[in-house]
Amino acid sequence: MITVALVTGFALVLAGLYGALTNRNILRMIVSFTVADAGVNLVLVAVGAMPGRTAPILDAAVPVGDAARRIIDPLPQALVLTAIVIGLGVTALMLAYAYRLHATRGSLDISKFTELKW
Amino acid sequence: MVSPLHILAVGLGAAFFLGLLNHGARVLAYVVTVVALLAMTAIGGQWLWAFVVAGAAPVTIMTAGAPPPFAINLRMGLPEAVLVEIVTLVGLLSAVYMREALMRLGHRAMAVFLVVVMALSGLILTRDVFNLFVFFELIAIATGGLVLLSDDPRALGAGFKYLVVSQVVSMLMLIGIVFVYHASGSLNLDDMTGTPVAAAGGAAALAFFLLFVALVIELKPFPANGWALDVYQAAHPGFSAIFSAGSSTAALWALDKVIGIGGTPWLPIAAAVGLVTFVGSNLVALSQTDDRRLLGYSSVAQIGLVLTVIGLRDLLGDRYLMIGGGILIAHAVAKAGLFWISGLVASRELSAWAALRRDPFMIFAFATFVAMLAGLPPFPGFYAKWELVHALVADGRHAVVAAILVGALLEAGYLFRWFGRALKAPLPDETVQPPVGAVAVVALTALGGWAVAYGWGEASRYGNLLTVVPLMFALAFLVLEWLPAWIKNTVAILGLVAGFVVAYPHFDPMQMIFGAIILLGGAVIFIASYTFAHGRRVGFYPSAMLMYAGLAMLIVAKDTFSFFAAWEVLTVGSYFLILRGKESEPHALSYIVFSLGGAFAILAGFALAAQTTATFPVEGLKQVAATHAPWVFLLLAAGFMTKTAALGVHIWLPGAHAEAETDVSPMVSGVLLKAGLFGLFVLVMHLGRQSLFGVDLTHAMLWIGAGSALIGNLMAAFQEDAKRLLAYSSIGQMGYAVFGIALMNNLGWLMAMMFVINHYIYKSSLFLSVGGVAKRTGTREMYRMGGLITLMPLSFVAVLVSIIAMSGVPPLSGFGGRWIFYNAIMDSDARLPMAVIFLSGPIAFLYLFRLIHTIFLGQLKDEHRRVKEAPIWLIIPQMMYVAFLIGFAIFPGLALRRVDDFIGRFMPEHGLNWTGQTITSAYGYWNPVAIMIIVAVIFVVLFLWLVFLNHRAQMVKQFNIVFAAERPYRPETTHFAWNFFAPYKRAVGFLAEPWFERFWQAQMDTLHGTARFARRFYTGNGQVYAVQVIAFVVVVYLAALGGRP
Amino acid sequence: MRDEDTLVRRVPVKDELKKRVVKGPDGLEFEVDPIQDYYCDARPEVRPGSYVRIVEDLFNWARSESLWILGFGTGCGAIEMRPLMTPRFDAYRYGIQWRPTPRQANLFVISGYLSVKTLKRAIRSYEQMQSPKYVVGLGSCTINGGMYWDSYNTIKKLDEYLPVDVYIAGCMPRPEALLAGFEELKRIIRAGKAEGANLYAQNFDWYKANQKRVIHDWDMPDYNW
Amino acid sequence: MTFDWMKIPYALLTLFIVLNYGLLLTALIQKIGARAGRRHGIPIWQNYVDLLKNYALRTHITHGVMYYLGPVFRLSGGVGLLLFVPSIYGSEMFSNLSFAGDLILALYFIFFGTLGMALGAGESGHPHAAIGVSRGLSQVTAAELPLALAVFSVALQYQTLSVTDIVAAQQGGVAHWTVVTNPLAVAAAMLSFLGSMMRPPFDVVLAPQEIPIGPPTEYHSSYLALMQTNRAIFPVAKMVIYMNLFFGGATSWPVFFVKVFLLYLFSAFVGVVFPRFRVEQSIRWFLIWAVPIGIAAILIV
Amino acid sequence: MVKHLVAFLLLAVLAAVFASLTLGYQPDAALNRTALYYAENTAKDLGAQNIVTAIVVTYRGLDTLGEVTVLFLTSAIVGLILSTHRATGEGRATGIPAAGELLRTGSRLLVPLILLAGVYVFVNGHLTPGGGFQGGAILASAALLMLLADPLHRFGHRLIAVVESLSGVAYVAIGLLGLAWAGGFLDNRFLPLGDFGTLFSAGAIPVIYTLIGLKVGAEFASMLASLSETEKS
Repeated sequence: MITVALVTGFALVLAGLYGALTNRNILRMIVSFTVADAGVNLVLVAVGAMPGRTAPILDAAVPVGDAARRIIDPLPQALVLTAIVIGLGVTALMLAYAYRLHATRGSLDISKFTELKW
Repeated sequence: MVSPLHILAVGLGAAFFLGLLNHGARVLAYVVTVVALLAMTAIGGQWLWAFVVAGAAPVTIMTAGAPPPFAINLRMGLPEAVLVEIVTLVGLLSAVYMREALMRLGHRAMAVFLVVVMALSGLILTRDVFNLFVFFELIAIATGGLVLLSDDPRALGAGFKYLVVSQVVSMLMLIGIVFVYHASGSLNLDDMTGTPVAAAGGAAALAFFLLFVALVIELKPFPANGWALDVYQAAHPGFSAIFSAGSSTAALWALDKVIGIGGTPWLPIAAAVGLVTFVGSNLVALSQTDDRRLLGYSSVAQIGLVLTVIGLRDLLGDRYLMIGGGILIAHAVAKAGLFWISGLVASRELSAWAALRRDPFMIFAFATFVAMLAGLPPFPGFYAKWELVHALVADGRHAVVAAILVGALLEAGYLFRWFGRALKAPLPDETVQPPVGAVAVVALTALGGWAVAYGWGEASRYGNLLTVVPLMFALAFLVLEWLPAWIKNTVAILGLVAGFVVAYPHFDPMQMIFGAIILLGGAVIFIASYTFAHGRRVGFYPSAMLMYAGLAMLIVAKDTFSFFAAWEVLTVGSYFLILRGKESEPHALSYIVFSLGGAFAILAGFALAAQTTATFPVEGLKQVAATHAPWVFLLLAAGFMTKTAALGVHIWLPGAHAEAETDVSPMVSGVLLKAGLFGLFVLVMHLGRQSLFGVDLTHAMLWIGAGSALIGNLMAAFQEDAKRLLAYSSIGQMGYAVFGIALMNNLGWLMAMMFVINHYIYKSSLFLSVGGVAKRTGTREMYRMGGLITLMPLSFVAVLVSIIAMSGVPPLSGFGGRWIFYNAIMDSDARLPMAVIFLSGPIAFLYLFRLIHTIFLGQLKDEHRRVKEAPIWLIIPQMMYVAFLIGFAIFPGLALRRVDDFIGRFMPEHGLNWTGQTITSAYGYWNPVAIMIIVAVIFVVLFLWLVFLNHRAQMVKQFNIVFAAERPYRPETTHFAWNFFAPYKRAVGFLAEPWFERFWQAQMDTLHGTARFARRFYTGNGQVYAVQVIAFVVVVYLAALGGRP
Repeated sequence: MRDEDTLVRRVPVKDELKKRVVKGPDGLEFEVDPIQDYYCDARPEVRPGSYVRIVEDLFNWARSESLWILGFGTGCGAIEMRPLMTPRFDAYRYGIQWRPTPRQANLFVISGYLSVKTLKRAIRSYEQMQSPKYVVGLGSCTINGGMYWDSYNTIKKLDEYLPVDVYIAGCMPRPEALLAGFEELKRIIRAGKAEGANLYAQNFDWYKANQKRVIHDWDMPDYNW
Repeated sequence: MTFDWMKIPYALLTLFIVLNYGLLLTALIQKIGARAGRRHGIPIWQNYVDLLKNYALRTHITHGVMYYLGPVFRLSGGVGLLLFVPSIYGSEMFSNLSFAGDLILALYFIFFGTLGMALGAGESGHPHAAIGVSRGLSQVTAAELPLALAVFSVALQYQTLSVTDIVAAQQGGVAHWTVVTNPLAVAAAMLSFLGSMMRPPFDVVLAPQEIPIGPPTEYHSSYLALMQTNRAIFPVAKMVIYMNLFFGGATSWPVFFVKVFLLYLFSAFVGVVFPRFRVEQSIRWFLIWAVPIGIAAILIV
Repeated sequence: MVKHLVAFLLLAVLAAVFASLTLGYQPDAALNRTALYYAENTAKDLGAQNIVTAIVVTYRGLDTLGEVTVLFLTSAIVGLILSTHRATGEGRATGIPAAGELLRTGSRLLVPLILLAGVYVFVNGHLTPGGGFQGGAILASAALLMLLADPLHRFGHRLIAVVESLSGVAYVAIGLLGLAWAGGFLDNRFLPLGDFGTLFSAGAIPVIYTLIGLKVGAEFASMLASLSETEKS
């Protein structure tokens, strides 16, 4: 199960990257990156997972004293939360950029924005 | 003590608070921003003070009330304090600098600005790897925003490219972090470092690789760094300063923290990436024309260098922080300063920096920053360079040293080229009135650079260069710049003389000779400077005194470190001095490049000699192990001979000496060249003969000396430009001196010493005379002159006496040199080089005659009919030289006898005997007094005889010559001067072909061609950059982990 | 000395001799007068021999035995000078040598007719020789114009323009005649009567007037030092 | 070898002898040259007459101070060169003023006159003079080289730079002369000798018809007289050096006269046989033929 | 085409890296020491039922502060990017079709409910799954709905900004309070821990999460507003 999640996550990452590297349209690149981000997050969660355990919430199902044996690793879950938010921020930023780029040049082709080079 | 956490808290709090403000309340917002930054700086400063002065121990700051592995913790130690202070200071100054832009964009921009400074500080302080990631992302996003502060519309594209790459990096980092966590069960850096899991290989190594490579990419490794360069180029210079000085600094520290997880196997990879970046970026920077992009390349290169240092930290041990820190701080201060200056310059070509000339202080700041970047003393980079090279050489990593030095040379090349252009390019028409705040920021930074230099010197274990008296004296002239030139000139003369008076009781005879030439001789040349002492003559005195300071420090240097420091000081001083000439820019550049190349050779030589000790007394060269000694000899000799302009590396000299100002030429020719000879003397005295692959190196030096003498003289004979002629002649003369030193016998050294004295005198005299003539006639081309003897009789006399002395014709002092020379070669077994040097001897007559003939004799030109004698202040030193030449001719023993005794300590056999007035050697004898009297008597008797016969001679004018029954047409067509030695050129002109110029030109073309080719890599397409980044990852993966899983 | 009245300027002055304004390197402009500035225009002076007779005799003997001829062939007669150097006549035996520069020569052989153009050069060369100096007129043309009597462009009586010491008649005179002429000159010198240079200085104005009468493009100072 | 006042009259005596010998010798050589061309040539006393005549000229011009001093330099160079070298071996009288310096002094003093003359010629303002100097200096750079090598070789051979010592080492018969013991050095030196004598094939410096005798174009009367005096002394002085270094020196004046004459004859002999070289030709000639011999001489000695 | 090939090849290598990671991955049999610490100590030290929340808000509170800052930054920058542009084209909105009746009425009904749900999520963050971010996102979805319903609606930027900033400042202030009165920056224990498992427990965690929720909501709303307003011009 965990391996499936990992493989899926990595596959998403690779697919996203491939999309980002081959699509010249900026919006498509951004979408690709969100796909890849999702993959990364999936990998993160998967790494924290442990077979046969439950969520790290000490409610009725998991008594405090029993927690060490019953719950999965909570840390990656905390990390993934942060990662998601950050990914979101970057995506939003890139979208805003995409908007401005389109407004200035009337194009979303990344190969058009090469005034700066060499 | 205020907790360092408050740096973050203040930054964030203020940023959030700014959101509260109205869009209109910009002034308040700005005030809040600046106050917050001030507070952050103050907290950082407080810690810095605590560590540096009070010697506090590092502290760990816990958050959330939980112990470190479980909650995030920060650490504040000396490095952190320094780095935080850099970041916050740069932030503060940039905020001041960018006031206009920030005010225009309002409180949100200021909030972003605060966040970036906060995040940089956080990056430095945190000890948690995921926290590191968060701060990185904050910086990335904030960068994406702040890039837009720029007026440059291209910034938009740059920001997007940056974000694209950031995305890729953050993915790699996240995956890396989570797997590293999985492997180690901790996110705490210290915890992970304690049990390096990645060293074990396997998945952990892979995970660490991802984390590591992501961090490396954050450092903009060559060539996967196009995205960063675009940011440097397009962003507001105020932000670029932060991006360069702050972001890189913080990211480097982050990598330093993280690399411990991986353990030592990863260090070489970091070093390799750093090295490639350093050399590659500097190479590509060669073909940059945009100032900010150039700075970008330079930044990237410097970061690469520090990365190399990080990669070498196991080797460097406790010096690691000093070295890396030195480079990093110098880089941060200089790069921030330069970016800030770039904002004061209206357009982006390098030559537009000429606008800075309107404000000398800006030039001073520019020079300061360039010197800091180039690692020149007294700045931290210099100490770092010294330590780094010594450590590397001691470990036998010669290839790394070579690569670093090559990269550094490239960097110095384009930086000084830029500086030179800025000083020489025509002033741009458009004038920008820079905001006062911005100027103040630059000024503060420049002063800060000097403060850092002082601080670093205090911290250094070699002593503080800034407290060395000669250097202080020279730097004092920076402060005295507002005084009229004649006062400064007087102070300079008095200072030099006083320096000599104070120092000479401690001199040995050799130091005495060199000291007298440098200090007293320098003072005499300064007399000529009264000619030019109109107004303030800004820049002249600090440069000149810097050179003299370096020279003075050189001859008294006790250990290799101070020797090398002095060497660099005199190099940089003379560079600024040479650069003052009207057309001297390319020549000054080639001078500094060759000089630095030579200096690097010296550095490497000292390092090789030192092995594990970092510095040692110069006498310690005696004890160098036999396995290293030949190489040490080779490196040091190469370095010193660069300064004496030996054949092969001589091409910088003609232009540099010829294009320099009238009173500068004698300084750089008469005085400066002696530094190289002094070095060679020190070298051969302590190291003696050395053989490499069966070749006696002194024998090779003999050939080089002879070749220099031949080619120098030959080239001099074919020059049309009088000062160029003299410059080539210096090459020849130095060739003789090198030859004498390389003879490795008593008289050879004595002869070289004789050349040291004589060359100073007659070359100074000639440069002053020719300079005076050139000043009066407005040209340096000899064939445009002619017949000036009646108009400039004193100059003529000075030239006449000088050339007689120089050609070695008795009875003047040059003959003594030749006599000793002949006696010296009698002792030597190397016969073949003698043939070459014999050939070059008479050639001196060619150019000397040409010099005096085409200038002073022959036909006077129309436009020169009203020319006056050279200014009195030029004439006075010339007359002193004339008097000295005659006096030294009669009583050479005054100077030479003591030197002879001194050399006798090293070479007891075959010295000279001084009986009465006669000087005898094992082979011959020579009585200068008798020669002078006999020649004088014969000459006077014959002269009186002629006067008796011929007292009624009719004085005629210039066209009263027999002209095949015709009359001359014009003076120009009657003065046989141009291409004077045409038949000689037909016979041996092939020797005077500029082979070496072509060789070096080819090297330059290759470099530039490579640079132009390499920069094609930077296509400007953000997607391509992303591909490059991934390719970089792949390459590093294959290189680092190769076949391993 | 340059007297505008005596200068007969029927031909315009050559460009290079016109007064001109030049600009010095310091930017100041000033005037250059080539004739004034480039040439010494001091008049020749009469230089008497030594006061001591016997010394002067010795000197004259030396002068006569060391005749250095200016190698300047003015006309067709020059062809007859060459055999003098050959083994057949070998003038060197008599202390006669040829010098390539007037400074070192003291015998000027006007070898044949003198066109006006050449006269100008001959005068210049003569004046550049150092005194005592001697002139030998070679051939009839130097005496009375000879076959060029009716020429528009050839002077007739050389003596009106330069002080001639010896004429050697003939058209052309053979080398033997030249040798005889030189022997005659030696006699005159030894007798102390070959004072042509002083004569020239004494009657300078007369000679100049004669010279300027035929040389229309007179563009040199009156005396060529 | 120290100075005492008696050296002065003896030096003047040497000077007197050499002057007369030089005047006669040059005339004799000229006569020999003339005989080779089947002429009688000048009378043997012709040089005296010419000298006297030139001293007796009445007018002089001067182009300036250096022009005036040029001949003085020239003659000082000749006289000094003569006096710095001992003329007669073993004779305290005719050791001249050689106490002042050794061989190196003599070699470098050769240039004293050359330099002064070149300066004087330069101030005459005559382009031909400058061309002559240019040619002369160019040629001398190559021509002096074999001599320098030969001298070095000889000095190495005898391990001394003192002329007297070198001559002393050659005493005891022809077999001890350098020409026998070190033939390569002598060969190189004699080739160089040709170049320094201003005779064909190396006389393009003067080139009488091309650049009317080059440097002294403007010189005349007493200036020329001084230079003629030098032309009598200087070659002899130079040949004295050759004689001393290579041909066993002279123990008496007759030997001196004969050896110097033969040396001079050598250059005259070559001069009447060969036509004139251009400057670059003569430079190449020296570099290709004479210099290798000289290098061989210093390597083999 | 070359680009595709190159990208493919590079990613193939990267895939190999990932494959190695996957193959080399062994799920932990037991909690590692960090996780174990959290499992054993969270309840007694922090009094939070939801361990993830405890980690997010307290143990790794600095991360979370950064996270919030990321959003703050993003919203500020998006505002910056778009405002500079908006300033130039302050045109009136035309051509955007009005929302349908259904949507408008539905939104009026749903918005309060959504808001309530959001508040619930972040207030109970320390007890149940969810928290400030999730709650904030839900709040923002309400804003989105309003925008959809009334595209021409102008948000009270001022209000959003004040909420955003005040919550941010308060967050930092609480952190400092922790530094002053408890074990360190962002230590939640300067407030009483309360009874384990109740709403008012876990010290400052609910407060912080509330602030986060408000802030995140405000930030998202502001971003949405910025984007939508740009769209209109």
